[in-house]
Amino acid sequence: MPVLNGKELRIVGFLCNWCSYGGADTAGVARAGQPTDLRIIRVPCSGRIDPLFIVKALLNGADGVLVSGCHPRDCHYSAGNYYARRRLEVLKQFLPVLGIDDRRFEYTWVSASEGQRWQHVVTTFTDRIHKLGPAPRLEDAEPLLKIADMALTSLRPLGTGQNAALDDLKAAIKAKLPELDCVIGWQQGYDAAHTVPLFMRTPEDVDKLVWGPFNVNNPATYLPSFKGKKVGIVVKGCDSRSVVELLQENLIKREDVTIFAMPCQGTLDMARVNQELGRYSAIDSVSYDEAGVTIVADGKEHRFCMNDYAQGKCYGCTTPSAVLADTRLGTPEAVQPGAYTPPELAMLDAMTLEERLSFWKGQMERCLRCYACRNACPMCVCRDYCIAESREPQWMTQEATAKEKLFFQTIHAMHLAGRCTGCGECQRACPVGIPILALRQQIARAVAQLFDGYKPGLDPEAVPPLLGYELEEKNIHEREWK
Amino acid sequence: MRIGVFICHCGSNIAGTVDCAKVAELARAFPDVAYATDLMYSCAEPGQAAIEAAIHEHKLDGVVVASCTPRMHEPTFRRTVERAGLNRYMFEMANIREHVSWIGKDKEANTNKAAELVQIAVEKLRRDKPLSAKSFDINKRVLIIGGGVAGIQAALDCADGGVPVVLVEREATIGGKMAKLDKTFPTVDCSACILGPKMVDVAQHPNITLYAYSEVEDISGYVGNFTVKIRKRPTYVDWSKCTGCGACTEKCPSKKTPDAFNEFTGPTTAINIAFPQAIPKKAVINPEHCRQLVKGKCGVCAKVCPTGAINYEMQEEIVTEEVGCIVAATGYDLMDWTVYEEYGGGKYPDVITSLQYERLLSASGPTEGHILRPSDGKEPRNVVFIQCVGSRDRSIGRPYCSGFCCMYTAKQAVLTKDHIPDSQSYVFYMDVRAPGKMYDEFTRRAIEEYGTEYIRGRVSKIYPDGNGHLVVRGADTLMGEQVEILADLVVLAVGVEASKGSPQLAEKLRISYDSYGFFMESHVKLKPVETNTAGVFLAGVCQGVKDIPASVAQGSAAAAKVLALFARDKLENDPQIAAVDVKRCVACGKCIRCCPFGAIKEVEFRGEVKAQVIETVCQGCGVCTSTCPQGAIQLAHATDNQILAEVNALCQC
Amino acid sequence: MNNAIDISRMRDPSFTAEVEAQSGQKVSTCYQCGNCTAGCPASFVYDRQVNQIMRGVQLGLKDQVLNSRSLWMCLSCSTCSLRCPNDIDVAAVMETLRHMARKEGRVTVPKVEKFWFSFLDTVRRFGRTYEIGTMALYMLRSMRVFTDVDLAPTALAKQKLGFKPHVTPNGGAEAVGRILKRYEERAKREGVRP
Amino acid sequence: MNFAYYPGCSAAGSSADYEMSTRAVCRALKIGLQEIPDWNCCGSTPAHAVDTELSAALCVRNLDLAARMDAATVVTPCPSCLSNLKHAGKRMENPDFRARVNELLDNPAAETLPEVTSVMQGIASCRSAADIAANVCKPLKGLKIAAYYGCLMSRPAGLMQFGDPENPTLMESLLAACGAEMVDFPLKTECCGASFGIPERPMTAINSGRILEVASNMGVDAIAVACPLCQMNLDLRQKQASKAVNVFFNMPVLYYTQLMGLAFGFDPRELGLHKLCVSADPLLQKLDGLRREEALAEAKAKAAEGGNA
Repeated sequence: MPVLNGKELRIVGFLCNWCSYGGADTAGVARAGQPTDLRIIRVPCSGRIDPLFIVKALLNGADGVLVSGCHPRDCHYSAGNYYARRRLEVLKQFLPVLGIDDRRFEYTWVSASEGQRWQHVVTTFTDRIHKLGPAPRLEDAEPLLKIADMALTSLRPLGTGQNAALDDLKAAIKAKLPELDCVIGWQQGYDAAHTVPLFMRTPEDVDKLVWGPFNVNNPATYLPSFKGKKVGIVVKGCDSRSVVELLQENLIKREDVTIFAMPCQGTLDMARVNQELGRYSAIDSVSYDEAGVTIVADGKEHRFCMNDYAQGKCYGCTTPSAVLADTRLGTPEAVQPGAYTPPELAMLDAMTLEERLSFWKGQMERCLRCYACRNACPMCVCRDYCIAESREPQWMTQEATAKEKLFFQTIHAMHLAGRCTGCGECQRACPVGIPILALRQQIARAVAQLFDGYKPGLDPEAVPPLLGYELEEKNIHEREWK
Repeated sequence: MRIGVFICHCGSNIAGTVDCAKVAELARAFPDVAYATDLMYSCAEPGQAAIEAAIHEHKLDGVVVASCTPRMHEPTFRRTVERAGLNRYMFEMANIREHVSWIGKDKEANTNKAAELVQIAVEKLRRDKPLSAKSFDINKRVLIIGGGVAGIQAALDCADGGVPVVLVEREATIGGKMAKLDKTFPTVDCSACILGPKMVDVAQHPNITLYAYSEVEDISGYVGNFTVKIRKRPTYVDWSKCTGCGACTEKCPSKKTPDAFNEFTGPTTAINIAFPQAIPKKAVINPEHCRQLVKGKCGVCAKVCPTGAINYEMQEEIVTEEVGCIVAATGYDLMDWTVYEEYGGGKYPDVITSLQYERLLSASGPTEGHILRPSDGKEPRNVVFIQCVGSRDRSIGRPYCSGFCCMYTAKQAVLTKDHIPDSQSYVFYMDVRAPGKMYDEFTRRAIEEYGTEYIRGRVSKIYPDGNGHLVVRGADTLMGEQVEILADLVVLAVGVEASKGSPQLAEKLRISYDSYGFFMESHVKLKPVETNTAGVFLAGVCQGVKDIPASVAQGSAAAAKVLALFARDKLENDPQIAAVDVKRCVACGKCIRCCPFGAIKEVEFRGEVKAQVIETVCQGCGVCTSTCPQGAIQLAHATDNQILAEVNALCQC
Repeated sequence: MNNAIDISRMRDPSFTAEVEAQSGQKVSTCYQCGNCTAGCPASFVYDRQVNQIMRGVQLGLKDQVLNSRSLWMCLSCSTCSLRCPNDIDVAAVMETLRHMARKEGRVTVPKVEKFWFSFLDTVRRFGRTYEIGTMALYMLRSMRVFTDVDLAPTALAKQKLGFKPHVTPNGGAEAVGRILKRYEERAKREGVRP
Repeated sequence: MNFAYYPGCSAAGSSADYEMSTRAVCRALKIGLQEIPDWNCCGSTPAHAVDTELSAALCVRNLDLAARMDAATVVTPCPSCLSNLKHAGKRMENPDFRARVNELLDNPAAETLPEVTSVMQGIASCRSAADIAANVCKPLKGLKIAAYYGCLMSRPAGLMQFGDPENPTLMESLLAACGAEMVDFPLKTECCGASFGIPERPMTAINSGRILEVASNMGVDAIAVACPLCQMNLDLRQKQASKAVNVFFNMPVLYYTQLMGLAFGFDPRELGLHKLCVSADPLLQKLDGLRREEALAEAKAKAAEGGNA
């Protein structure tokens, strides 16, 4: 039904059955007058509220969303609101990157006896939404296409890794191979300037292994499909974090995985490399030096300096060496962690909310809905049961609108909250080059800020922050209702 | 689906500001709505009859009632539709009274809002499925945690009702705080004399298994079938051999062991029986002060023990018990009053707690019932009692009233006069709270017959004058003056807090607790004994401050709850719980990690690991549903699709 | 004749609100335990005890509160604030009340204010205080010539009291003079007692 | 270690001895005190009793001067000055208040004003008990002393940051490092009657009398203080206090810096001990006697040892 024009805005409330729904009842019993805009959806517990319900509402035309649960410690289910608090706070910090004003979403705690407080909360929130006015719609946004500035300085010197101990690595793999069903690595692809995954089962396979800046794929993506098998994996530092995260989440077993690691000096941003190479019929030669790669294609020489052509993630990489490994080769590189904002995120940070909405409108109109991003993601373990395509539950329609496509990206990002290691496979796999990694990076930034610098995939024993809680959250504070 | 919608006028309560007929008319256009009408009072007999008739007449298979809050009449209408042959869960409510008609005056807006609330109820109902409860067996044994007077009462009542009881007590003897008291108000009965027989009953009752000096280590399971691990701390005395003769305590050379039972008012021996009426009357060695255990040489108690019960090698032991429900009766502790630096912060020996004073008054205490002040062992003349030390004090985070201090202070003032006739007692108070039977009369007696001087005001400072007295400087707000008393002894009515370790126990029991550690009852007025975890009940101060009669009453009440539960042969669960779609489950275990109730376990399903909900344990919170990325675990009646349908009904641009 | 305070008529909730706003304290949290009075070093010279002042503020009895001598005898030692079980900064409330009383020209204990003015006068003139100057001005103002004469011999013998004013050397005195002048002008402009 | 230094007005008058001994002790401990040039009176109690903005303006002028010295921290010996300066600094964080105060000043105050702390905390912040003990050449061993802080030093607790506001122990630790036996003085933070000695003498006399009475009942040799006003009330007004509580006192009341200075071996005159109204001579004699006995005993022991050898 349409919103009452001129009178109301669309405000959706999610209230837990035990405290806040009761608090709203108490306000009613006390005839505590409130604005009429709010529509309350009753849920058993604030912990039941998937943040995606809120995104769904906001993308579909809600002007404001209010969530209310039991006060911390008072949860009817003892801990539901603690989980909610973390998830909703992450959501609140995520919304602006989509171009949604985070003031349009608020969560709070109201007990069943706090009728007055409820009245105050509703009145204040409704007032706030009316001041903000009707929410800008993605449908109405003018597409805006913008490209991130890739002139970056890295936290460490990048290179081509040509001094890496590849022969030692091959020997180590061969020695282990009899105990393993398979070892995952890289081999040359259709030409010397591209690689594809290599699944080594025989010593001859091992000889095909290559190491260098073209090893862009994250081999960890294949790990969960080897469930129950003994499998080896060759990793760069970033890949190792995916392995650790999979271990953290119980998706692979430590005893089934053998990790071979060499320090990485950076990998190439193939999108930009391919763009520079343009159309060509044959690669004549690929030669390496310390600082970069020279490719001669159809007689024309192209020079790719690692400092100019590395993947965005490499510039801020603090884990060139694997965080977990069974066999380490080569000399580990030390990196001083420093301030680093990924280029696409920096671009979005510099935009206004409207610009961001327009930006995503433009990008999502280009999305083919091919799900390559999902298929490349090492943490996307649902695979055939992704909720993007299911009817039970049915989160999305198959309509090819920018809104549905952005909602899918949001689902992916929220499902990766506290899990995404920033390996960038989603963006790398995107055939049309949409900078979707920025959404995951914003979530990672929020998670790090809220949970004391937590980074996924560093410690196999660590509990991912959204699967845990603290009674008193150090960095999450209730906002005052003024 | 054929849905019937009933819009209730609730007299003028709803119809006053909502056009109910209009709402019914709008509802007819909603998908699957086969019938919609408005009713004067839907919850009344005729209203319910009309709903039943409409179900039959229009062959409805689902019903929406738009009326008051579901927290009021949802059960009523569920029964109504069930009488008409529908599954009780094929019913939804729209709250158009508390959330609409009572809070807004604009009839147009209210009517529109009511219609939308009906619409989302319809959308939800369209995705409802009939649910039915499952039944399961009950293990008719009860665990009672805490052997104070509340726990004792609960244990005896359950045991008398034929229920086997497992009673776990942290200390070496049951009896709790009441066992430390000299007399009880308002009758000035001897505490040990009235509690003693009950303690003996516990020891002798064939239905009670007592684990003293033990703690609950772990609890798993659910109502009807809990598994409890109990940690028995080493006593270094084989209780099966110990006769409680006391020969060891007489000969023990470590005579300066702190005496916790006597609230550290005097020393005791390293091997010790708390007090003469202790149950079990068995000796325990304090390992921190026993010469044999600390230095490896002594062994006197082993030599003198006539039954050879001493065992210096004893280790702690974990025992497992299976029970059907649990009563928590863990009582209280005094707060750490030494935060009051203005009262000396614990530096002055003659500033003591009320519980220490009880031990000085008690014939079984360190002074054998003579009031002798700790500093010099002299009888005090001027005794000052200060109320609300650590109660009603926000500045130290203790804003609540400890409830019974007013009464025991009056009692202690009376007893002081009894013990030392030429003494004078002064009580600094803010309010005298004496609402019990014969309570106010008792405080009046303390004033009128025993000459206790009640001074209305707090005490700002206590300091030694350097001549063996304590200067107590306070206010008499009734006089509007600052006053000073030269006291020989100061007794602080120290506020109570939940006993040490309460939050940890609450986590094990999966029950809520407040910021002071008191356990949360299910409903503050109407379910004061239940918790939100089925099969866990509360008794005594662990739930909130209360005095002995209230603790005993709640102990009996908890027992009644246990007996009522066990009167049934089978239990039924609430079917609004989560279920796993095994196809979608990838066994990542995120739901298991997040479930607040431990209600999800891993199972083998056709050679693969999958999550499975333990139907009797699941409480229906839905945290798992919002945790599972692939949507493989869905909470019945609050599925993703249902909530999405509600969102979509409201937000569809 | 009935001399009772007609609370219904005399209550002035705006006074309570004003005190709360200026002091930043919530006086309704006071439950009249009397701990402020109990610890107050000036209690015995008060006409109304601190807790009674707080009660007066709660009730909004402006005249009873602002005319009290106690406001002027408060030592600002903050013992009341320290011991308040409800974390009220009682001393801040007392100071607020004193400011309010002064601004309305209600100076119930003139000698105290005279002492303050004597003190501030020396500051105005020299940038710093000197005891003899303050004393002399105060004796003049209060007409109490014999204040502390008993101490004079000892004090003088021990050179406790400087006879010479200590002037801030580099124009500080003038700067201070300007501060006080601006303050007085502003007070006049705003219609309050400087 | 260097601090900007705000002596306070009494330094030149009634508490010249505090000033002398503070400078002596800091000199010995190699703590530089750079006096704020052209500082002015903080306004003391009268200014804030009259108006907070006036009081703040007087204080802020000094803090501003210190800021221009690039001082990070200002120390002052006087708790009353300390309290005023700290309050002013804190209140200036409020932009409205800052604007009102700036109206009264010649120039708007610096955006960042320096921290203010007591000389006592300044010493403790950069010198350990061992550093202090290393300077002691005449230990106070055998002297029983009550530390008296008064009310302003530790209150309000949040602002003053002086440990437990009911039971500060900093002075005890400094003097204990000098060898003194510190009693646990229960009235250490009670008010002495402050500046009401002039307009309302009985109030000051009774409060001071109570403090003196408990201290003398505890058998102390002296009271150590850190506040010029407290010192004046307990020392200069000791007779008035005596009369008020009807007990005779002969209690030396020394600044803690004077006691530290004695331990560091300074001449009593250098520390201004001659300015005390209740003479500290018996105290000095006792201390000398104790040290002499000790030296004799030591010499004897040495002689005996030498004989054995």
